[in-house]
Parts: sequence; structure tokens; C-alpha cells
Amino acid sequence: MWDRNQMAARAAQELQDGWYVNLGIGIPTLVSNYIPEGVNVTLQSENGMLGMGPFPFEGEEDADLINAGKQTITELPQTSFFDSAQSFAMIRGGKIAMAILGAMEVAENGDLANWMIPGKLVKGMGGAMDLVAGVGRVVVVMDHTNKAGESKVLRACTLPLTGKGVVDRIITNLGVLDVVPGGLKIVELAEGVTEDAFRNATEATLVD
Amino acid sequence: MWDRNQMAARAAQELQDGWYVNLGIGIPTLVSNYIPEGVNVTLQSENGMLGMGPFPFEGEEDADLINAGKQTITELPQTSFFDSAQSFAMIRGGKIAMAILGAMEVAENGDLANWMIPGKLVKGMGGAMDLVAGVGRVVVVMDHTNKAGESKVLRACTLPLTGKGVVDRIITNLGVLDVVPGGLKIVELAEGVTEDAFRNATEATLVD
Amino acid sequence: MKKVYDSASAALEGVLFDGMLIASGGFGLCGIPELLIAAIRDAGTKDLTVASNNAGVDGFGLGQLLETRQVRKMISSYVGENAEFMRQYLSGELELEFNPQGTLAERMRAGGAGIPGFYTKTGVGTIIADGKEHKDFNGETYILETGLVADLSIVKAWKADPSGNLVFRKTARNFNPPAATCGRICVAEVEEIVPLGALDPDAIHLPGIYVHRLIQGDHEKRIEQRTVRKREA
Amino acid sequence: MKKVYDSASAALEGVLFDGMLIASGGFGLCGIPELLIAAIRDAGTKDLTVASNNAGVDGFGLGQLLETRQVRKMISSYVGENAEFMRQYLSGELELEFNPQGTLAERMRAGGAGIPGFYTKTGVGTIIADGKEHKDFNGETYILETGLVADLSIVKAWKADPSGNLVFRKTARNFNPPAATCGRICVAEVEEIVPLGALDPDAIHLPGIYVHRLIQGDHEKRIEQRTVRKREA
Repeated sequence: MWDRNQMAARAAQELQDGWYVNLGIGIPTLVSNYIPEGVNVTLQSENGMLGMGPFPFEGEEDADLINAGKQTITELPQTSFFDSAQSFAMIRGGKIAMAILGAMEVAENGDLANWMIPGKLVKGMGGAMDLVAGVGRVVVVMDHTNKAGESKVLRACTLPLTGKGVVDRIITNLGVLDVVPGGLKIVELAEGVTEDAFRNATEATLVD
Repeated sequence: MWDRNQMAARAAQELQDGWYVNLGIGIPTLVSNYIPEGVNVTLQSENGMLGMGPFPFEGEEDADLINAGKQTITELPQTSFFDSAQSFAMIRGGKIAMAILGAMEVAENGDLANWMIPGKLVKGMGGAMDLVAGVGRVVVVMDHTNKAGESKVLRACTLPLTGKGVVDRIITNLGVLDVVPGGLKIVELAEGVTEDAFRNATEATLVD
Repeated sequence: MKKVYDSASAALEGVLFDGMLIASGGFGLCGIPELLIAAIRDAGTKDLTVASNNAGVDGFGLGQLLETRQVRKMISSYVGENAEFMRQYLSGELELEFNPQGTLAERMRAGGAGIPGFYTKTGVGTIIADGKEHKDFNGETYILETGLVADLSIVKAWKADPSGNLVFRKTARNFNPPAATCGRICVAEVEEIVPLGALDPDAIHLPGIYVHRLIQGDHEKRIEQRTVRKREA
Repeated sequence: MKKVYDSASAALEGVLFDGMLIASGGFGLCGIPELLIAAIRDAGTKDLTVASNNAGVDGFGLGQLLETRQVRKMISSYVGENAEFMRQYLSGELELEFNPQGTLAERMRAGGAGIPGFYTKTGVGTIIADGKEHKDFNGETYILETGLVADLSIVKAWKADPSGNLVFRKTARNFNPPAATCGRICVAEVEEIVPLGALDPDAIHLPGIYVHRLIQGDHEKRIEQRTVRKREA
């Protein structure tokens, strides 16, 4: 089983040199700590920035310089700033190669739910619907099961969707899955996870 | 009868303090020479500039600084530059108070034709269609008749339209007309022009 | 035509009315028109619909207008930081229209650009698409979203010149330019008004044509999530 | 991922093919990608459709590709300065699709922004509206225009950094940003490539994400209408 950092490290292997990438809140944010040597990626923050740098040193926080999670960050030599319409123009226009996002549920047809639990959680979708509709490739990083031990990798999502048929790859604490015709295909098992255990934790149809 | 400069001077009386205005090619360009004292207007050039200044002094021409007529111009202290999409966003969005344009024909319902003579002249509409559709008020400045002495102020346009029902006021060498319900209304006669002469030169329906 | 006003209250005089639609710039608490929001609170204008990506936090930013119950409806993409919002929404006191963040930004940009409708793939197959026109282009399905035109835009910039040209700073730009363009009237607050000619005409983010009234003032610029790293020894 | 190439020809290697759609920046002869146009002429690519506000003049700018008959169709708003264009068009050798200038700019911007269609009032009631979908919004009629996506964008900027961030100068910006965004591949030519970090991140007109290849070179920057005023004595 992978922990949060191992999941982030695995997700970082998805990155390719020269790519522009958007990282969601939570585990996806950690991905930037594991970008492989020699792979140069530019991080987009959908509130209006390309070339997101690390957190600032204490005392150097700037209220005018935050990421989409509202965290203080820094700029890099190649950084550019722009407005929200321009930011989503590039997202919607397919200029971002990949988004790595968290999820509440993913279904075998690539459906993604990560923004709402009716009657309970009404925070909103933020930029997630635009990202999954617009970027070249969507990778989901999440725990394979919820706190009750129920699979989050489902035949069909039960929560309101963020996007329909949008997920390409799923990285969980148990391993890696691809969305393929007919269902999901196991790409990789996490260290110490048996295929049986993986299958047991997965509600979705698995195909070879 | 007014000459070109008198027509431009009359058109300049249409300007109000604080307005953003777009001036077309030809006589409308001359309007900027007659802006009344105390009236502060900002000229937009649809190739991407607000705050258009006069022609440069000889030797100070800048290839990167032209107006929509491709003439070298200068900037002013309040000048801003932007791209063509932004330029027409402000035109289409109704932020320009008035456009003063030339015309080949105007009709009594406000139709305007100023971009094409089928089979002969195929230069194109440039930004004229966007301007007449988007700005707050459209004033046409043109000769009342063509070289053959035929009226250009018509019941209906014969040439392909630039815009349908878009003209608010017409300033010609013979006087000033407003587009009103039922036809055109004489606002003013040029010096030395009788109402009879004006009516004779006008094909359009004149109403009181 | 003087655009510079002495205070936020003066700049809002005559433009506020009950039931109006206000578009506001800002992302989280970054780049929000804090002075104008406080002035609207003081003016007591009621039944507002506010289009803003977020709804502030309890007691700051748009949270101030929620506390006083001046807001009837929010058009937002994310409201997770505001407990009072959640309470009013779940109890049915407050109406909420969720827009995907990019759709909201583009609706403002479209409204300001004279575009009453545009098609987007965002939200297709989700509840966001319910009741919206669907149309295929090149074999793919899109939904129709409408341009948003507000009665008033309130925005915050870094610098302005007296003609209303605005310059923003870093990620505080965010929704401010699209929000500014979509208002019939736009009032801007800035940290500094510089003399005419002091701004580089090639580096103006929002031309003065969009800005009708302007104030200068001190800004708290509260940080929502202070995250730092340790200096290496 | 190196974006900087040694020459216009090198930067275009592998991206040209007969029958392709090219979007070009520039207004008149101002801000045109003159080096890339000349390199396309030298490459001899045929049956081009070129979306560009103007068509250059005889012998310069896009006029060079008209002379060699490499262009099958132009999508433009104004072509009045080019006698060879007029001759080819009136004789039926060249196809021409007139787009209103703002519609052309917005079509490029929309194509780059993932918007396949948008409604505009421009051209309603004219031949531009023929065959296009009409739709009413708030009692007014608009027509549907489509986003334009090009196989290749060619643009000219003033400065770039090696990551492709672009800065334009004065009215030479014009169609370059929207044209750049609508290409599947965008190649930019600039007067100067400055080191990474030398551009103000708040003053970048086109972020490097839009620019795939980049060259630096000398530009003629021809003036089309030299107009001057006399110095007062």
C-alpha cells in the first residue's frame, strides 16, 4: 500500500518534459515534490498563473501571490500572470497537457465525481469541471476505498458528476488503473498489494 | 454647402465630454481637428489602441504605431494598447459611445452600406460591421449625392449592407438628418442650402 | 469627466439599488474590492445578487454582506470557506447558482464583450447542463452558456491613472478584469493612483474605458492560507 | 524541450503541409510575421487557407504567398491594399471569405479558448449572416459564428524569453495574441530573445504555453502609410 507521498510520487511519473500541468488540491499538490530529474514541467494555477514556485520562506508571504488552494506561493523566472478568463481559455482550449485531481468517486466509464454530496457538502466545483472538460489527460489520485472500506472505484458514480467519461488514469493507495473500453485495466499494483486484495477493493469491472 | 472640413467640424459637435469614440477613414478622421474646447474625448483605433494622438513629426514615425487606416500616429499620456480581440470586445460590448463613419448609401430606416460594390470593389468591411452593431450611436458623414448627382440618402439601400437599421444621424455637405420613425427628419441645413434644394437631393422619405 | 472620487461611499453614490446584480472581482480573499464591499454594507442595499467566484470568509470580504443578509443570491464556483454562507444556504435563506469557475469567468468576459451566448464542453453530462441547450460541433456535444451583464462591477487593482487605466499585481488580477468589463457601471478601488502618463501603455491590464469611477485607499489584503517552507540550514 | 530555433525554416520543419490552414497575426503590415511568411514561400507549401485580417501588399507580407499562388483561400476583413489579390480574386483563382474584423478576432480567440461557437450582433441583416443560425437573446437577434482552429499559427512579437513568453510593442500587438492561441502549433518570431526572468511576469502579453517554437531575427517593419505633421515654427 502506498501512503500519500508514495501516491504523489507515482503520479509524478506521469509527467513528461515540457508539459504544462495543473495540480489539484490535496495529494495532487504533493506531486510537485517528486517531479523526476530532467523533466521540466510548468505548473498552472487556475487563478491566473503559469510557472508556480514553492511555498515562500517565512516572512516572505505575499497576499497577492496565492495558488488555487488559496495558499501563499512564489514565482519562478518563467512565471506569467493573467486573468481568470485567460486562465480558463487555456484550460478549455486544451493547452494544458494534464490535470492531476482528487476524487470522491470514479466509475469504470471514466465518470468523475469530486465536488458535491447533496444535502451535505456544497462547497462547489471551483475549476474542476473546466479542467476535466478541457485538459489533454486527466489523472485521478485518491484512496481506493472510503473510511467505511467501500470502494470508490465504481461501476457507476452515485454522486453528482464533475465530468462524464473524462478520466484517463486512476492512481490509488493500492495501485494504478487505466480507463479502457469495457472497464478498467490494472496497470500496476502498489508494493505489498495482491491482485486479489486489489480486486476485492474494486467495485468496477476489471478487464485485461 | 459644407466642404469636407466643415462637415468634419459639424460632426465634431456630436462629441460629448468623457466619451470614447471611433472615427472612420476619410472625412471622419478630420473630426479630431475640430473637437470643441472643454470636450475631452478619447479616440479608439480598432487595431488596438485607446487614446490616439496626432500624426508624428517627420522622422518620428514608428512602424509599430499606426491607426486603423494604417497611418503612422502617436500616443498620448492616457494611451493603452491591447489586442484585436480585446479591441472588438469593447466595441461589441457597447463601451464605445459613438462611431463616426463614411458611407456609400444610407436608407431612411437607418440601413448603412459602405463596404462593397458587387463585382467591382471587394476591399472588405474591416471593422465597420462590428462598429455599427456595437457602438452606442452611429453618425454617418458623407456627400449627399454621388458624382452623377444621384442621392445617396435613399428609400432603401441598393448595395450590400454594413448594418441594418444602425444609423442614428447623417451629416452631409447639405445638412444634418436624423433617422426617426417613418423616415428621416431634417435637423439642420448647411449654410446657403435651401430646404427645396435639400429635398431635391434626397430620395428618402422626409418626415416632420 | 472626473473619474476619481474621495471615498468608496462617494464612488457608489447613485448607482446602488435594491435587487441589483453586482459582479465582483477577487479569488478567495486575493484581489477583492474590500473597500467597496464595506461601503455597500454601510449603504444597506438589499436583495443583492452577487456574481463572484467566492463568497469571502465570515466577517471579511463578501462575508460582510452575508452577515447583514443583504445578499439574496450568489453566483459562484466555490463557497467552501464561509460557514455563515453554508448555514444560510442549507436553511434556504440564500439562493446559490453554482457556475464552473471557467464558465463564470467566460460569462463575465462574454457579457462585457457583447456576446450573449457561447458554447462550452464544461459541465456536459453533469447537473450544470440541466435545462441548457445542447449542440454538436464536429461530433462533440457542447452546452450553451449566457453572457453575464451586471448592473454594477466592483473591482480591485494595484495602480490606476486618473483616466481609469488599471494595473493588477500577480494573482490578485484573477476575476477583476472580466468582472470589470461586464458591468454597466464599473467602480474600481486601487492602492495607488499615479499621474497620467506614469503607466506603460503596453502594460495596462484593463483600459480606462471600462472604469467609470475610481478610489484610492488602504487595503488589509488578508491572507487566507499562510503556507511557508523552512529555510535550509 | 527547447523552443528556440536557429531560423524560420528550421522552426517550420515538419509542421507545413499542402492544404493546411494557417492563422497569421498582423494588421496591415504592422506586426506581421515577415520572416515566417518568407520561409513558407521558400518551402513552397501549396493550397493554403490563410486566416489573416489583411493580405499584405504586392511583394511584401502575405502578398509574397499570393504572388507564388500558394494561397487557395483567404479569410480576411480587408484586402484593399493588394492589387494582385484583387486580380486573382476577380478572375476566380483565389477564394475569399470575408469576416468582419471583430468576428475574425473573436473566432480566433474562441478557437484557442475551446469555444466552438458564439453569438454576435455583428453582421445581422447583412450577407455575412446568410446561412448562419439566428437566435434571439433578450429580444435581440444574433448570429452564430464558429471558433477558428488553425493547423499552424504564425505570429510576430517584440520580445520573448526562452520559455516562449511574448511581449508585443504598441499597435503591433493587434491580431497576434488571438492568432497565436488558435493554432495547434504556434511559431513566433521576435526582435529579441531576452534571458529567462528578464520579462516582468505582470507584463507578459502572451504566456509561453501558447508558443511552441521561437526564432529571433531582423525585421524590415515596412510602413504602409507614412503620415506626418509639420513642426510648428
